[in-house]
Amino acid sequence: MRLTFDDTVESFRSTFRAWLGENRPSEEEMTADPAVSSAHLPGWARRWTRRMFDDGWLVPGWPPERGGRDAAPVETLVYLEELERARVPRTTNPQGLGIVAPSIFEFGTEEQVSRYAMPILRGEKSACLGMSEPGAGSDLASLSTRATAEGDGFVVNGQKVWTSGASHADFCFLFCRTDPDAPKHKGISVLLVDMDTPGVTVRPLPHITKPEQTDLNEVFFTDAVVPAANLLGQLNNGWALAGASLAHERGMVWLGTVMELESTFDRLAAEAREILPRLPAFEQAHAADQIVRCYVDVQAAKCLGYRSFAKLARGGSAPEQALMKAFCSESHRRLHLVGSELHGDGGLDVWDARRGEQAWIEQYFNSFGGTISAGTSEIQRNIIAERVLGLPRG
Amino acid sequence: MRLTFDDTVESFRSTFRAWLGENRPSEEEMTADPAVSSAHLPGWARRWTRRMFDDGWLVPGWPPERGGRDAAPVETLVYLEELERARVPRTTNPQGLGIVAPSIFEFGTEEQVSRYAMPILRGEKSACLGMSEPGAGSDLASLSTRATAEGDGFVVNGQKVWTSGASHADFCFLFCRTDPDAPKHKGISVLLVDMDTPGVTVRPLPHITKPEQTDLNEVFFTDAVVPAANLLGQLNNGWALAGASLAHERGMVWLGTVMELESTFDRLAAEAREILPRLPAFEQAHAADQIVRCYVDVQAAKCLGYRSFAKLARGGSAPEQALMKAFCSESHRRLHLVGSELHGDGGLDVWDARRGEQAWIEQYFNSFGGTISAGTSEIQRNIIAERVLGLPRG
Amino acid sequence: MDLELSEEELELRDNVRGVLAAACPPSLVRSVFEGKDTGDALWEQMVGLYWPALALPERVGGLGRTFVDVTIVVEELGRAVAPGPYLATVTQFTPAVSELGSPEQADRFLAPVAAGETTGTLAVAEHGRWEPAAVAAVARPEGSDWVLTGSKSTVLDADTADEVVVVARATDTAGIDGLGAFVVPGDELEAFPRRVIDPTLRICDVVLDDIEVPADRVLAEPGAGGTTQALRRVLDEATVAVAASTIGACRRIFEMTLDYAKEREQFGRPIGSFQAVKHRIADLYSIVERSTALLYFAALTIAEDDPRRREAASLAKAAAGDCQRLVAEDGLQLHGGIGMTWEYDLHLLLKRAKAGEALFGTAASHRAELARSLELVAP
Amino acid sequence: MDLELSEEELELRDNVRGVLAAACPPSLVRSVFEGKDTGDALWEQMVGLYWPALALPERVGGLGRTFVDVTIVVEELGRAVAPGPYLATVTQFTPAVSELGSPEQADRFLAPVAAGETTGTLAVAEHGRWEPAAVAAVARPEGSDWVLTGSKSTVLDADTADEVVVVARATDTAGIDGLGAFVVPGDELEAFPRRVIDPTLRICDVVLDDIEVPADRVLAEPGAGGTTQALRRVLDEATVAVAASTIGACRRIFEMTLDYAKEREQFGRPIGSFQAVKHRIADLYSIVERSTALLYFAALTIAEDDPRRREAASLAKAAAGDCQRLVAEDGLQLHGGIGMTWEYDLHLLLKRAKAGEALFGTAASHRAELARSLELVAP
Repeated sequence: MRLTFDDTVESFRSTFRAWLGENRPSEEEMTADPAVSSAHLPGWARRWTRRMFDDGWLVPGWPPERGGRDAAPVETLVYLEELERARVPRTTNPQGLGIVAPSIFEFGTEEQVSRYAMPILRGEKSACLGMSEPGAGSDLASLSTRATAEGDGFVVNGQKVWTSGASHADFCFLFCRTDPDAPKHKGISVLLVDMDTPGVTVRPLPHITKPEQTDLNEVFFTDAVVPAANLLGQLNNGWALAGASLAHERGMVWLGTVMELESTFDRLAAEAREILPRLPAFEQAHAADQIVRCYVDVQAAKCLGYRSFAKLARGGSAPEQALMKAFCSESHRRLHLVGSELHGDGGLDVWDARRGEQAWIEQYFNSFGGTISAGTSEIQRNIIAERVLGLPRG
Repeated sequence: MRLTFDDTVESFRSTFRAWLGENRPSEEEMTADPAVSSAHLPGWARRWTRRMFDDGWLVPGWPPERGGRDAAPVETLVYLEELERARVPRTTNPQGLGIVAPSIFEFGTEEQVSRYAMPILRGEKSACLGMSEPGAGSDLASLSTRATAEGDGFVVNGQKVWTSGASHADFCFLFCRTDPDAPKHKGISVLLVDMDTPGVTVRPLPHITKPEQTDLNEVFFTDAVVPAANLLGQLNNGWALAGASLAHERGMVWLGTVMELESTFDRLAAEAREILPRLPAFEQAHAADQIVRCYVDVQAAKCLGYRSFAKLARGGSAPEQALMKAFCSESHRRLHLVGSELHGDGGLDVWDARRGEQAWIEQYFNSFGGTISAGTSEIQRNIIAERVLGLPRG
Repeated sequence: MDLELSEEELELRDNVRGVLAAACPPSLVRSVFEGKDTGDALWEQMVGLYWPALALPERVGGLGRTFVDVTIVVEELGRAVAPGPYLATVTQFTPAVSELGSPEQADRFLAPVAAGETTGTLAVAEHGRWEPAAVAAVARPEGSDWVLTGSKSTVLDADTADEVVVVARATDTAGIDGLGAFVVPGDELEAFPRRVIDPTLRICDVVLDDIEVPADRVLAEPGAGGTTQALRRVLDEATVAVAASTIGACRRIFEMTLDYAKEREQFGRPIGSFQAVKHRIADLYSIVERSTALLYFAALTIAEDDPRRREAASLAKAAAGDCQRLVAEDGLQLHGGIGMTWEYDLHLLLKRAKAGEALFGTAASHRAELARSLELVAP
Repeated sequence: MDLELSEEELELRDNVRGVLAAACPPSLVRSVFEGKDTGDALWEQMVGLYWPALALPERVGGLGRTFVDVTIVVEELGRAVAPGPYLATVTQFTPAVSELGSPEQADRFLAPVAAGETTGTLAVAEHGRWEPAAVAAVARPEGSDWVLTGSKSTVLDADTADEVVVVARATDTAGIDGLGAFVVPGDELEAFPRRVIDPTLRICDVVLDDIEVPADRVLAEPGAGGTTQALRRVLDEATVAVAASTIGACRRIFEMTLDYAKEREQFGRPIGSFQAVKHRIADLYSIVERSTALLYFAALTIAEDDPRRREAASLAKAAAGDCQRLVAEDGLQLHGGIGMTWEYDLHLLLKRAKAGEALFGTAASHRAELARSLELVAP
């Protein structure tokens, strides 16, 4: 155990920090044209992705031809630390870069790589993930969107829901049922579906705090024709592909999460320092205690993340992944609850003009996205209990 | 809804209070010869039970020949309030009076009533409940103690565990398997087994806080011969009998529990008033908050109990029973945890001489008896979810 | 002590629930949230059913029933996330006039309430604190009139109420001394509606800019004996009513969650058949039942003017706070994504439950009050 | 930041665990609980393995390893509920001499510790409070000697330790000024062992009845610069060590509970297959892992003398407190009746875990410390 990294790692950090200072998108251009969904690529974002790709900073651990520089895991870690510190997003299409592109590299044809994966890396295309359905949320295996082989392709019919960024994405990484007669896990395939395919329609889902604007959508497929060349990997091998795809997302996602926890906590503590002196003693102590508990959570999440990273970096497995997912998203939720309660009746006000962002109470409701999507907290606990701790399936 | 009872009820209360003042056992005789297990009948307890029986105050809701006076439920309620207020135990063999005797009245022969039930009512005999086994705790249906019909009786072999008061009881209300080939629930019967039957041995179970003294025992049966006349009710009908037996225990058990919660809370608050002024502000507020939370719990339990009673008294069902069991026992546990933490490092000391009883930390450990026995808190939650709320069995 | 609703009370509840099911469906609530409806028609219907008159004395045209009945109505309003002036008029303005004013003033201001002609509210809080000592607004005498200056926060319906009871203090007084109460016509106040999480509650801030109050509108002259005590009794009622609204919303969230758990299937079975879900729903049931029991106890202490009323009010509000915290969190979590959509009704209830926590003292501030009344901390 | 044990550290842990499995089985612990054994043989074995010398400098005969290694040993001692003077000697007496005394004194008092000839402890707390400002015992000068009067509470091993570092203050000083530290031979103190829930920890109260301390046993003269700061550093180490002991016990409770849930069958299946049980065990795992991560971070800040050490110590102790609260409760509950018997080992661990909460500051007092260091409340 040690607190600091080797000099070589720190020198890698300096190199990136210098490059970042010179090449980063400015605050002004980012706020002037913000990304309004998780597959929206504003002009600055397209340019920024391309610049990172060209200079080998997009995914440092990948080879240069894929926008990287064969960096070691610990180097990727400090790279992410620097991006977070500079408050520069690595991408405005995280699922495209983090899940879709690597899955295509792993399972796709050369043509699929050049038509779909490389454009993501160059900031030319964005992707959304078509997984959840009205009847299949946590339970992917129950999906019922059908893709029927017809001629030289598939005809897709069905509906997806909670599809982040679908209204901006160029294509969809679509999980669909290609063999309705096989056991549930064995009849699923992945298609790459251009969103402008006739028969694909997107309906934004009005959201709990901002009905007028949303990242989430329903996507309807009505006799949408998809060429056979857009089948990713083997037919009916989608289940294995889903596991592998989502695994790409893990690894170091925790770092961004932890750094967001830290900056949220800093904001909470700063506001508390203004508010607490005005409270009666008992309530002051109570509020302070709530905030300190959040601090313990945040620091625990951070230490747990670094501990888990150290295990992975040594080639071991890190059972903390499911644990980090559940604990960080729940800590995030708790931070916002404590934030809204800290403000007493002022916590009921929406859209905090001073902070220029949603109020704590709105963000509290939004934070359930973290404990529900990408495997609910309940699913994560099942995973911990069964896969990590070896408890028998019920 | 109303806060007070009718005048007739209050007059019933006065009558009992006057009788109690004249006939109650004295503090001195109770402390000189305390009951050391839940089936121990010290001299004063035998006399006290007999006096209540003779004067129709043992079970007011029963007819006079069974120690009652056909009192209404609400009268029984104020009767119990008065007993708790006077700090006089109604019995030192609660399972005998509350479960065993009523079950014998309901299912037993005349001879069983006169040999086993009536002596309990007259303070002449005590009983223990033989339910749990090493392999069947919450899961009564899995019990394996065997009773094999042989000649004019049964030969019993097997082991019970967590049997309260077995070392003092005169007989055991024994659940045993009489048909090993029937489905689990259908091969169980109840035998009334005299504890001095050859082949019955009792081994006290050293306990988490007092290894030298314990209410809990293991009971071993080795070729113990029980006459056929001691079979209670129908052969192989023990499962139905178990449900009915335990139901006898409910009804108004909550009142004693709630009043104990209140007196425990009063002790906690009194100690807190001494300790809190010495604590730094933050810790003082934190401790006060913990204690107030206990107060909310205790008052909620009390109100819930009265609400549930009102439903029962009107002839409705009161789903709050399982809820009261879980919540009261957990509140009791929490009170003792808060009590031990209130004392800081002093909370580690055992056997508080000043209070003349076990320390908070010891009682905290003991309090798990409440959340484990007679259906664990987990079982109670299953009951609430499935039987009260109608959620499907898993 | 009988804490279960009587036949008559059950009938009232079922009646109110039935009316609101028809007159205040989620579609109306959503329209109010979206600024497309005011909910005025609903109020007219309530008036037609004499709900505002329920607990008023027959002398002023009321039905002479008790605060328990009001609690039952308010619980149902919370359950329906109903918009409108009922809460402020019946549980804040009315007790303020009754407790603080003279019998003549009660007749004058409450008869129009009973008749459904007047709505009212109570302006006591400042900087989000309701305790009497937190009042800083000043009332200075001018001839036989009084002039009010200062500001008030978190006043329900201040922009629409016909009459507003304003609490202010004599110049140079502090703490619980020197308080007075005044009835000000709503249109004489500057009220600033706030954009809050539950738009069916019209929460406003108010500026008192030299408002002249004639003598006949002074409920209690600053410094008159017993004013603080009377004000505390008003706050007891208002507090229990907010708890009732919160618990009504929580019970509905619980029921929706229970129903959803029975219907929603994942992995080939209803999610309510998973034991972890079951136990959490059992815990939700437990906390709703416990809070309801404390709520009814508090309502009874007020209806029967029992000396435990103040403590009971704090117990009910503290319990309602814990209840909404757990029920909102697990209710939304167990619903999954559907609960996060605007089109599903759950969020309306979540927002009502959260709003209740912050009005008339948070759970933490009521626990502080209990710590004082239990003499755990200095008063 | 690398928070996973290195190969060398893992080896140490496995080694210590193996030794304790053989030399400190639950049967020994139970004997100590029942007053039938003192555990002295175990201490001799630790000495033979140089555990007391682990982090001492080579100059005094130590092995020159770091506080991380000490943390690893103490965690294992907690896991085994080991009796004996390790905790007080190595994590209290040793840092007290190192931080407060001169290099000569360090050589004089620590060489015998490294050699296993001396045990020691630290008497700082009074009335169960460890913060420097709570010290009321007085040291008054007499010639070149000092005389100590007053009392100390909650001193580990005070009745058996060879040497005791006593913290006392100059007459007429208060707060963090005027503190001094002295090494007193154990047999000169009056120590009163308390009957506590975990008898393997010899918790004593101590009376200082005019104890004369010669100049060469004065580690820090009352009022000498930097004494409070040095004392805080000592407390950091002692605090983290108690957290390690607690977390060691908690991890073992977790493992026993996990194993039991896999084996124990009810209703025809292992109780660990019930989802509600699963989720609770997952939560136990989570809190043990999180507390461990904070513990190792704190141990590292001390080993590397990082400026975050004080805050990290409070974080670790606060987390350990939350950990024991949950793990003890659910661990015992999920075991059911068997966990409540004297003959089953679980209670030994429960009692060690609970004892750790009350030593060197409760979780609440460390959260108070964090509230101050975060500037949420006044210092």
